[in-house]
Amino acid sequence: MAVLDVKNLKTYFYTREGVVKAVDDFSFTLEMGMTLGIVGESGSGKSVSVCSLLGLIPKPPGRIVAGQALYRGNDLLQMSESQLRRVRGKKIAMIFQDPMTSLNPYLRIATQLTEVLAMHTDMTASQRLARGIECMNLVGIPNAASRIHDYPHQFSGGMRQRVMIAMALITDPDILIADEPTTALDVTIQAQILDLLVDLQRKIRMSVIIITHDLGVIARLSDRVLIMYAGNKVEEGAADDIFYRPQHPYTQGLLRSLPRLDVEHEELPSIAGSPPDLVLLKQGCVFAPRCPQRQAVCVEDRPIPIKRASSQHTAKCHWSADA
Amino acid sequence: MSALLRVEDLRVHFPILKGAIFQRRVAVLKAVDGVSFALQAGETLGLVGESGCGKSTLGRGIIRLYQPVSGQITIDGEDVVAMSADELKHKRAGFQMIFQDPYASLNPRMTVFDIIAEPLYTAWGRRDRNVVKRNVLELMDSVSLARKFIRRYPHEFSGGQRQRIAIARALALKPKLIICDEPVSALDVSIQSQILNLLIELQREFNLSYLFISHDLSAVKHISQNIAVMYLGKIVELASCEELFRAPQHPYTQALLSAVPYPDPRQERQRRRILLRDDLPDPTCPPRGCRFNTRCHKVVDKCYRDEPLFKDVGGKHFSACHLS
Amino acid sequence: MLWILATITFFMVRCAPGGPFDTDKPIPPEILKNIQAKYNLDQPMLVQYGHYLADLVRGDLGPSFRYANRTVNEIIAETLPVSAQLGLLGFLFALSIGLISGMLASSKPNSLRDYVPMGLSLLGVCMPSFVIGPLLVLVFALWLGWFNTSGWEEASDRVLPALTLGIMYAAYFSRLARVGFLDILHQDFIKTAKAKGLSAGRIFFRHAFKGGVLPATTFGGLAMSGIVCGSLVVETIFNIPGLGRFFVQSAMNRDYTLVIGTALLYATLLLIMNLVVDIAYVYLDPRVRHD
Amino acid sequence: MTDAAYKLGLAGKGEEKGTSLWMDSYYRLKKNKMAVVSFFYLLLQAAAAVFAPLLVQFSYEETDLVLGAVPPNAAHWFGTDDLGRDLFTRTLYGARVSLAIGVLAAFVSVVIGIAYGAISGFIGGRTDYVMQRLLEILYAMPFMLFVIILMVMVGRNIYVMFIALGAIQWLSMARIVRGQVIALKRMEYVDAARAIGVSNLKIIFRHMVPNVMGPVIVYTTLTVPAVVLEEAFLSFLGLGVQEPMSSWGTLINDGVAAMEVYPWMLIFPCSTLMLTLLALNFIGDGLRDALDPKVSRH
Repeated sequence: MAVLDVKNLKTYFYTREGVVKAVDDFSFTLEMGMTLGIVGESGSGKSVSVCSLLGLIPKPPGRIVAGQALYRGNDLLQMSESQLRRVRGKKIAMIFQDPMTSLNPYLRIATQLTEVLAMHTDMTASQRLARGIECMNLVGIPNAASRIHDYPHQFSGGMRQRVMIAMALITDPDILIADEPTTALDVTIQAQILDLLVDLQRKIRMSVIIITHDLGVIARLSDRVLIMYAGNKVEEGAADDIFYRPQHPYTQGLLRSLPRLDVEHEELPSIAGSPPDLVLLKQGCVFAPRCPQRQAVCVEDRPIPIKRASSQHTAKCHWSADA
Repeated sequence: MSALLRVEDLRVHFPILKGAIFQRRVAVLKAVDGVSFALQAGETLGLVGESGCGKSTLGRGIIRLYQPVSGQITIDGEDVVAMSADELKHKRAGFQMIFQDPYASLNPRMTVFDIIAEPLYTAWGRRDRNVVKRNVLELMDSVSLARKFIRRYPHEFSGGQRQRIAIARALALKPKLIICDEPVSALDVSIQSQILNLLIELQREFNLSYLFISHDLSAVKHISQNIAVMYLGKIVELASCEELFRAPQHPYTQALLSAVPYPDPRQERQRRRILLRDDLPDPTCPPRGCRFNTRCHKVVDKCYRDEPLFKDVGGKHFSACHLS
Repeated sequence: MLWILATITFFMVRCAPGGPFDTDKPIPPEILKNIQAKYNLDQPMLVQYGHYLADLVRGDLGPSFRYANRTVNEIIAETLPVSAQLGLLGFLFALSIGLISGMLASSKPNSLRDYVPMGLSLLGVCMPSFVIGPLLVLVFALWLGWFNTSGWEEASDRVLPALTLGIMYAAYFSRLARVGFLDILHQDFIKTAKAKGLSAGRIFFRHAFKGGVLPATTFGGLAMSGIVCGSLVVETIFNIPGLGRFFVQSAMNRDYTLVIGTALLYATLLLIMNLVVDIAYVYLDPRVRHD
Repeated sequence: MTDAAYKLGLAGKGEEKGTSLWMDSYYRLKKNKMAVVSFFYLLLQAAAAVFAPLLVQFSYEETDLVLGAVPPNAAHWFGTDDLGRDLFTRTLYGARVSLAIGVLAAFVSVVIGIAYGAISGFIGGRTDYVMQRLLEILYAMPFMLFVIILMVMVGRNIYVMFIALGAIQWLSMARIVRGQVIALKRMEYVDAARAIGVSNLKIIFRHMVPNVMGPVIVYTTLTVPAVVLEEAFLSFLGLGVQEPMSSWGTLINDGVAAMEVYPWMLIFPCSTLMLTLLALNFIGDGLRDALDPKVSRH
């Protein structure tokens, strides 16, 4: 069953320099208990798209121009702020990239951790504290009962990210959105956090959306993968399909250009050029200027997603059907 | 064959001061604490480690942006540590550096020409502008930066292009050694390989030697012939690239290698991982004995007593572990 | 610190030409000598300095030169309560109005709620006490007749002076509070708080408050020092029997001990104020606490 | 240009000229209407103040006791004071004193502030520590009281006032410059320059000065109104400019004395002072928005 169904989301930013089409075509379906990975480079709109769902983009200049996001049948994009607040934190929780700045330095962990409960449940203060300690134990923070009264700066980076995860889990949400959860961390700490996420999902059956630019992290965590480029979803499919049978030239190029530990390779065929300026997007495929397989039609028409018959695998390319 | 760069028992320490007008030294951050290695001409030595291990300090210490406390650095047969400031100024042409953040390493108020020409003017003094400009244009060609951009400012470029400008600046004086301090970490995935390829190309063209500092094992593996792994101010393992990935000896290296996720879902599902405990200890007071003993998965009693020697375990594969 | 201050003022005052007993009529030399002997003025300067310091340690600021038979301590004891009341009223007015309007403005930037208080505060920054004071008197006392033009008897007499003293600092506080809150509201952890589904009010008062008022807090010490200076003017304009008026007069009269005494008192007040600011800082920012 | 140069592509043909950050800031400033209006207002006022003797037919000190105080009219735009002196003339002459002091004292404070802040930040270490503690102590001093005592003691000397006001205004500038210098010292482009072997002096002038200019300019513009205010404050207390010379402070003081009967004597000097301060603040704010690196990065 789908817990979240997003269709044709468009989020634009109206700036002095022009309209930035940060998210121009974005749809996905998140099944219960599944992990969806969203991959993209900086400025591809991966973060904005998810933040739009929860009403977390600054308005103005941002505006959700079109789209629908059905959470258990209710459209998140049509909800009032107060309705949305009851979903945020309680049903859909979110963790962010930089654990150093995502926790409030002025407040104790206990306050930050348990205030969601005060907001969304009728637990007493001592119940909330007990639940907070329980969650801190769950994410592997030692001495939780005493450390819960510390301030964020007394924790290391990895521990802060654990606190963030505990904070997200405290209300037993349906969906956990992790926006670059390990990017700011060292490799060995990243491994700890990734392991924790996998472990947690096994224990608590929740759906996870993970946003990252690191294809390794995606391969480790995701069941389904969605590739974003310049505000557009260019490819979506099961993890194996994306990694072993990529259809879109961007996905193909990205996978080829990655230096890898597990494969020996002489050359790294890189994608030429750099991502486009989102204000100056022209008609035609957004990837056309950098695409090695570009044809006349690519410059003229914006391709529509094409499904491969075999599976739930779509690519937004004029040529992918032939592959 | 004599090495282009030879570093012996290098130590770079920073005092941590506290107190009122009469400051006292409360601790010493031994950022680099006894590091030795050699780098052959035309080769790349990858230097891997996590944040706070002292890899950047080591890079900066080698080109004397930081003053080493002790140790020897020999570049092309000349002792860099003993050089006076004046001598150093003339020798700087021989070793250059590329920095991590292309947004911070270019002065926002200078044009591309000013930036790339600065080393030329510094080394040559006043020169005919046309000669300088010809050099700048050639440098722009060699890093594939369109000539028409010569009068533009850094903020008008993307990250990848900025890093090209920085590389051109480093190449200007035809150095033999370039310290690359995380040159691709701040760039987007699709741009990283462009810059890596450019660096490899330039190495072949100009017979450059790189000390390639990075936390990204995949990038290091791609570009390096030899790899050194650093932990808390020391090199814990040093071997050729193949050897290191085939048979890592130090438990830290093993953990590091197993921590990197592969972009391959099937492998990821089956892989067994070594998870390290805890975080990095406070670098101002590293643990007694082996520095890795607080996190090591193979720790034995001896590790708490004695500091392991950095020894050859066969075939120029060095490791600082009692068990290897 | 106070000692340095006392020394500087002492020598600055003594080295200046002219003495407290210069008058238009020449005083017979014997009388002058008597007076000088009484105040130890006939001794070498260093000896005078020694005497003065010794008295100071005991908390005795010495006799006034100009107000015969009154000590500086007495004069201060008489006038300080008035000035303190005025200063405190002005400061509280500035702080409360400033913080509230600044927070209001930051809660919805680039809207009417932002433009109105910010426009007013920009005006306020340009209205020092000696401009706003007379204007207030002109409008509210002379034209509208709501208040007395001067004096310090009725409760309503406190309104105009306190406003005069506070308005400029209210404007500063307001601007600082707005900047502080806007800065905090753009931090990552505010996004975290929003993602948790907290209400706007809770985010504003629980998550942004401490960090938001920090810049304004830092300004507290400077504002106090400005209000002390302002009180000199306000007390003159409104004819209030406070310390500030005495300070100006004594400076003009070269009443050495009174000048130094008052300056020392002001300095002590400011030091205390700065201490309070530091303590507030430590309370507000836990990161400072553990450093 | 020679043919050879042309072939080498050195002629600059087809080169795209970039937009420097200064130009960016200039465009942004030009878009700020209030700042532009304020700028022209100040320019006008400064010009009027400088050429005041040529512009007005009255003298600032000539009294006309027969005329006495008259409200604003065609001959006397701002009216006259109780001694029959033309208020417009006196306000203009006041502008000379106020603006001169504002600019000069701001200059003094900027010079001291930059020197102090730059030395403290650049040398760093123990020197910085000592200099910072000293700055903190100075911050807590009631300086205006000192200036008041000083003015009383040395007599009302306008030059002493320049220096005294400048000398107490440099603290914030020193703080700002120090912060900037320390931030810049850590910038990688300064490291890059050092790695190239650029001398310290050149690093300071080529890499640090241009990047520290922005905040310095902004803060200088904001120092001017502060000094103008303080001068008016001292003159108001009767410690600044002396009769028959006028300054805005003395005019307001006269106005206060006469406001019950001749309100225009208070209103005109007050509004002139306020307008000037307002304009200076607008320009300062405008410059800050234009030069703020946070904005220009996006």
